[in-house]
Amino acid sequence: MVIRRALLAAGLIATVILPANAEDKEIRIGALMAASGPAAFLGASQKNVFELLVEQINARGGMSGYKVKPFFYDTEGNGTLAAQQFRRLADSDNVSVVIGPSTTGESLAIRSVANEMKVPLISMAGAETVVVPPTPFVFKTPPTDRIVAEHLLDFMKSKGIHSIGLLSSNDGYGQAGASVVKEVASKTGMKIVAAEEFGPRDTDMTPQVLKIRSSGADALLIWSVNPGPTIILKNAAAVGFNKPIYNSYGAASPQLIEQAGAAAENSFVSSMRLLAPESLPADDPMRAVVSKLAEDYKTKYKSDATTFIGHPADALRLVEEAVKKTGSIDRAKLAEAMADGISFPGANGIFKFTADNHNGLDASSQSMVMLKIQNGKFVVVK
Amino acid sequence: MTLHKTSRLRRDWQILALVAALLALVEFCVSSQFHRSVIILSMIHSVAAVGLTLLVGYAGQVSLGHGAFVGIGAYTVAFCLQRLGLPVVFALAAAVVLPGILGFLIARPILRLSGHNLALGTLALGAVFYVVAAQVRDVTGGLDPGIVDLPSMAFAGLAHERVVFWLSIFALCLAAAIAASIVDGRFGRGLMILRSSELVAECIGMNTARAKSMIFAVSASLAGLSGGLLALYLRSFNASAFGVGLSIELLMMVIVGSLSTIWGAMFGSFAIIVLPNLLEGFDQAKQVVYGVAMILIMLFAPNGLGETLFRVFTFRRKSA
Amino acid sequence: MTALMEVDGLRAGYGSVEVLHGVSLSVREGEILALVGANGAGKSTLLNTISGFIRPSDGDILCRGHSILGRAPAVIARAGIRHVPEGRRIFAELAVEENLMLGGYGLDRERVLERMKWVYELFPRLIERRSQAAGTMSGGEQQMLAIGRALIADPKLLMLDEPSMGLAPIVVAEIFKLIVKLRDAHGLGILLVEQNAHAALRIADQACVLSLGCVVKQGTGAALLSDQTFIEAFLGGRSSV
Amino acid sequence: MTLQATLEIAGVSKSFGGVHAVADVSFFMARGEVTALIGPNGAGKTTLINLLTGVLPADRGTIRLDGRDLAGTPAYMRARAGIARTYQTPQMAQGMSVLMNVMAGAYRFGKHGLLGSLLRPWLVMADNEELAERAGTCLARVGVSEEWWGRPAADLPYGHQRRVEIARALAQDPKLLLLDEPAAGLNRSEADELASLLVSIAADGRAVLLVEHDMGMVMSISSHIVVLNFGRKLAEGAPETIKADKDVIAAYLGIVEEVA
Amino acid sequence: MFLQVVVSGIVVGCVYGMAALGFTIVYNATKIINFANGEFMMLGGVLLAGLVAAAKVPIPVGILAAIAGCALVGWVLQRGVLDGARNSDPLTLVMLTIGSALALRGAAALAFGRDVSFVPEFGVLPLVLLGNVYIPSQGLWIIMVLVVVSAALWYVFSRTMLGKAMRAASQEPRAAALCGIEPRRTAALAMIMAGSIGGLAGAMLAPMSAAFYENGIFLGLKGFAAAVAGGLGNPLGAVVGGLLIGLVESLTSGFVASGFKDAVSFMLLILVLILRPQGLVGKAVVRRV
Repeated sequence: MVIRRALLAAGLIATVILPANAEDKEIRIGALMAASGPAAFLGASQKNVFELLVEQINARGGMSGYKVKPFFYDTEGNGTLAAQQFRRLADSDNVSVVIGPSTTGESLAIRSVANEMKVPLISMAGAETVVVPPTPFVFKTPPTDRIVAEHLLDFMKSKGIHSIGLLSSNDGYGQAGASVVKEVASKTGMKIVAAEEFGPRDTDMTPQVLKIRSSGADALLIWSVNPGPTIILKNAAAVGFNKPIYNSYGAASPQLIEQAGAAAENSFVSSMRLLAPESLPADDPMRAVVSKLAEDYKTKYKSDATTFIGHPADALRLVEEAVKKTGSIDRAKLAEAMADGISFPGANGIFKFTADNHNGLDASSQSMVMLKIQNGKFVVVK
Repeated sequence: MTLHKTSRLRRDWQILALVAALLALVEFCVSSQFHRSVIILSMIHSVAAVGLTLLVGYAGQVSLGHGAFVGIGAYTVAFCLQRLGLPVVFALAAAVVLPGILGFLIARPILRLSGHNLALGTLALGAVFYVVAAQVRDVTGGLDPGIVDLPSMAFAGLAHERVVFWLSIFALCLAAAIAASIVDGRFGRGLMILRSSELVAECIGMNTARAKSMIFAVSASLAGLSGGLLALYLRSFNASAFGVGLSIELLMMVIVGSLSTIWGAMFGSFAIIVLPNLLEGFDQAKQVVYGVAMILIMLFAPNGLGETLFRVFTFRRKSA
Repeated sequence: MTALMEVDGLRAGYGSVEVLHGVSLSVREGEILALVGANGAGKSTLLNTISGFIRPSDGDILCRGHSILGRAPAVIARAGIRHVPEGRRIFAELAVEENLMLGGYGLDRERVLERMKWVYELFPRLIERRSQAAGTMSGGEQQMLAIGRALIADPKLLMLDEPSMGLAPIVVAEIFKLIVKLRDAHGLGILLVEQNAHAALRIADQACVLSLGCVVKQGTGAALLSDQTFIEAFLGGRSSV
Repeated sequence: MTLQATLEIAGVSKSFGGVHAVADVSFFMARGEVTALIGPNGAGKTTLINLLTGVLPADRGTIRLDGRDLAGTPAYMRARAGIARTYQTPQMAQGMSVLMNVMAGAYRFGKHGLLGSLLRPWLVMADNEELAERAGTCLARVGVSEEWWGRPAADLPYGHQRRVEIARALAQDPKLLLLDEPAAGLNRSEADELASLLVSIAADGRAVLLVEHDMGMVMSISSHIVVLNFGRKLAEGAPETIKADKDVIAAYLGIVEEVA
Repeated sequence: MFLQVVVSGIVVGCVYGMAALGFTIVYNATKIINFANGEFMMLGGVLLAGLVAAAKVPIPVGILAAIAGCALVGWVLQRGVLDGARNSDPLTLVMLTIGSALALRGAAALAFGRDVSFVPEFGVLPLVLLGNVYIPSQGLWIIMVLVVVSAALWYVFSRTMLGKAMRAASQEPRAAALCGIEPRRTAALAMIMAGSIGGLAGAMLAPMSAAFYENGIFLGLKGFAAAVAGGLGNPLGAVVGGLLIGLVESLTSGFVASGFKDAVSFMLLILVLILRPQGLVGKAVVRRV
């Protein structure tokens, strides 16, 4: 028994000494995505698009001449595992930068590790706590929940809505969203008259919808990823819920329309542009980026793009810009460059990364559009 | 006569000293943060697995909900550090005591169950904890963000990881020492009798109801200690770390190791934590591999893979 | 005339413990063979080996000349050897009639219904209880049900393991009467294992005394019964047997 | 009957769902004697043992050990008070050596419980030495030689398991030893050895209750025999009396009114 | 509103009832608690989604294929895994079925991907509106299928020889063998039945909530709760238990706090296990010794 453990330890030690053979002109990029587990709805497509984009970048000669060598690990949505994998990427795989992980919890679990090990991390988490206050090595590309909530509530207010019934899933996405919505609402003077939750695998949310109806809210705001919103839309239609229904970007996917059918008609979704490139005005600064991404994705994987694939795309773009700027793949230099005014139109908005804003987005970045479902299609509405 | 007399405890102490020395050696030799973290996690899980071995292996009571006690330990540490501002030592002590008390209280009703029903009941218990931990967001922070940014353990010039490493070595040795003195004393022998037959245990004078509660409490305490260490190490975590999956993983560590020695649990947790980290491209097939491995182990090595390998190994050597 | 069933030099046991050390006996049609002996002599082990639950390490079991060694219990049961186990083992949660029906599992339904009528004639008390859960009946009724369940399949050989166990004397008498009737009126071969040696020997044609896994005495029931040393042995210790 | 009664039972009854497993049984046992409890299968002998050890609660009646009423005393307390037993099928704990099994029997003499072993593990070692000593003595006494002590008890031959079980009970240093068919499955010479062992155990000043079907052994070593039938006491007395008792012969051989 | 909450509880309860039926059958025939039962439902959904979405198979054919697939898996599970451990202790059996569950989940992820996938509603049946209480079309499907399946099971277990043989084999396996019943065969049959019902239930559920390879744990746990509440081993109890759990959850989320409804049903499971192991609707079996 003891002997075996000694062997094991020896094996571990041996792998430490193994040289990390770096070829010339190669940038090693790590990716941590929740390709399985409860957050697989995020990670699965993110993994796909990451592979797709790396292929494309290498096909056109790499990032400023550096070929991308990708290292991917599945975090299963588990922060403990993600932290492990991060250390592995940093120590054994010797990457210059890490993209991911997919969820807020995992990103927070890694944040301190990234700063200690001095490896730039470009998270795909929604919550702003990941980059507020900014830490030297941590960045993120999705718009924060706050941006989304502000966009939604502003829009609702402009439509004369003053009280909201909030229906959120009790998983990480819903919980984080719900608390931001409550905060933003109290700031903008909107009233949350009912706040209900449901499990991500529940099959019938009628009781919650009824509770919200009887609360007299002017509108229903759903904060969840699919399939929850689909089921709620159907439940609401069936019980004759006649107030407008709004969804966060978590529900923004073509499947919402496919699944909910007529029940989805006339409901709203706050989304990044990726979902309805063709209904964007021709002069939209991000139209070119999102159209290409959505098309390429559909061509390769035979399924429609989700809004979540914008995150790794923008993250890779950020890396590329940083490499271009410094001409080096040194971790510290890259992080420095990223915090130093890199700016580009991405899938999630017009980014401008600064020392104070490691998200690169704010309310003026035009991250969000409001989509309305009309005749089975997403249409951008103002 | 001395051959089979009391050498067991002495032998266990010797193994313990060896393990401690080896781990300390590893601490000095390993420079990669990644490898260091793999070993830290293995040690932390070992603590809980050793406790579970006492419960499942020695006392014969299955628990499919021990992840809950790990979670309680982790949240206790977080609460003590962040809300109460207590020193780390007290936080860890609380992470041992609280799950212990809870375990003792729960044990009476839950251990009235046996066999399949006990497995079901403890599974449900773990699931209840998960739901509650995910929902009581005032205390736990829910699933997102959960507990964030516990203080770094960096101390006297040693980095966070190294401090945790030493702490884990200490905790693991403590857990093993406790377990060894239990199983090699009269209480441990009573437990082994209890596992075979509750009737016989009663008839040699053991208060079985109380004994089961006590050992449940001890294993809950060790799980709590493991959770407390995990919290200190990770600094940020959320309820998803303590779901049903963790409970099953802990049980697998026991089974992969051995049901009849506490050292098996260490082998089991190292195997379960280290292997996925060493094998490339293991992620995709992980669940299938785990599942099939579990089936094969239960069918062909029900005493634990570690123990069976050990037996085969020593048998070969003897016959050679 | 060949024997219904013949056991030849059977050795069997549990794990490493050998319980039967070479037992030979045979049962003919229309004959009761009583197997008596102290607890732990191996009587139940013998029956369990014949019905296929225990694989013998040596020896042979022949059913009308054909070896049934290594067959599954269900196959042996269908071959016409029916074992009424110790403790009756009726299906407690099922109704009496369902128990009987299951005795004829896999057989022609018409035949089963016919045989069931016959069983009800043998045990009129079961008719009243036909739809009652079997577990709620008295011990004697349960024993009758267990025997009835075995009879449904029209067996050639009936093996009864301690049919009198835990029953009041009056019920025991009734059951023994029935055993005799099954032999006389229906020509069954019966292997009867009994603690109640007196009762068993009085109705047995042939008898075997099993001790420590060996047949130590064999003869007609009447002969053994009149053998004073046998009675002495049974009460007075094994060394003299 | 000059000897002091170690165990007195009076009017003890137990029924399961209307069936009287033990009905109104009374007798007493003296220390230094082997008392035998005999009767056909299903007569209630094992149930009676379970009532004495406290594994089952009696419906009625009193059980006194050295004059102390045991009513309401749980099984483990009775074990600590000095009642030890063996089982119809030997109950060897899996994964434990012979010596450990017997050491486990000396449970009540261990000084350190769970907390003790946690706080002062070095005392556990001293404790173990002492218990091993005691266990070794008991094993030697039942004739299990030292070469067997380190082996897994469950892998032992049947006859040895029976002896280890008696050693385990002896390690409890019982006032009252209950033996449930200890000779079942033993061969003649083993049974004879067992018989003389039981006599010597009784000679220590313990009361021994022997449930046994081996009439040779019963008749040769017991001073007193109690016969149960259908849960009731059928007869009681010295071996010669019992041997001659018509009722006993009838019950044992089974007398059934005219058949056929 | 109360009525609507009750109706929605009934629909959810029917789903749990289906999950519970599988346990009940396997428990009835082998006294094993199959921790992999939830995976049958997961597989049913994933298979249907895969066939309908990827292979463009018509829905009825897809459902049949899902049932057949799950039945096959059940048979393999019994013959390949559980038969080899017939006389093992509960821990071994529990770990074997948990191992099987893990393997099935992993295999489903490998074969069908880790995406949430959707199946269109079956349609045909209308959406029923009674006053202001509505029953969704798919909910009607589920209720109907549950009624049919439980009636069929009731028939099998109380009217056919096969069903009785299965019950007999679980109560007294040796005595059953002495009657010519092969306990191994009835066990395999039970697992096939449980697989089919699980596959069917998973397929029925897929349009209501997406098919996903990790659905099995959740459905399995709820199925346990339902089966135990109804008294293990009683098909009728399983259905009643399912409805009970569904109602309790629905009422909890309608009138108390929606986030805790899972905890409430699992607490119910624990309490029933400890206080009324024969189930809330079952009665203790009276036996004379």
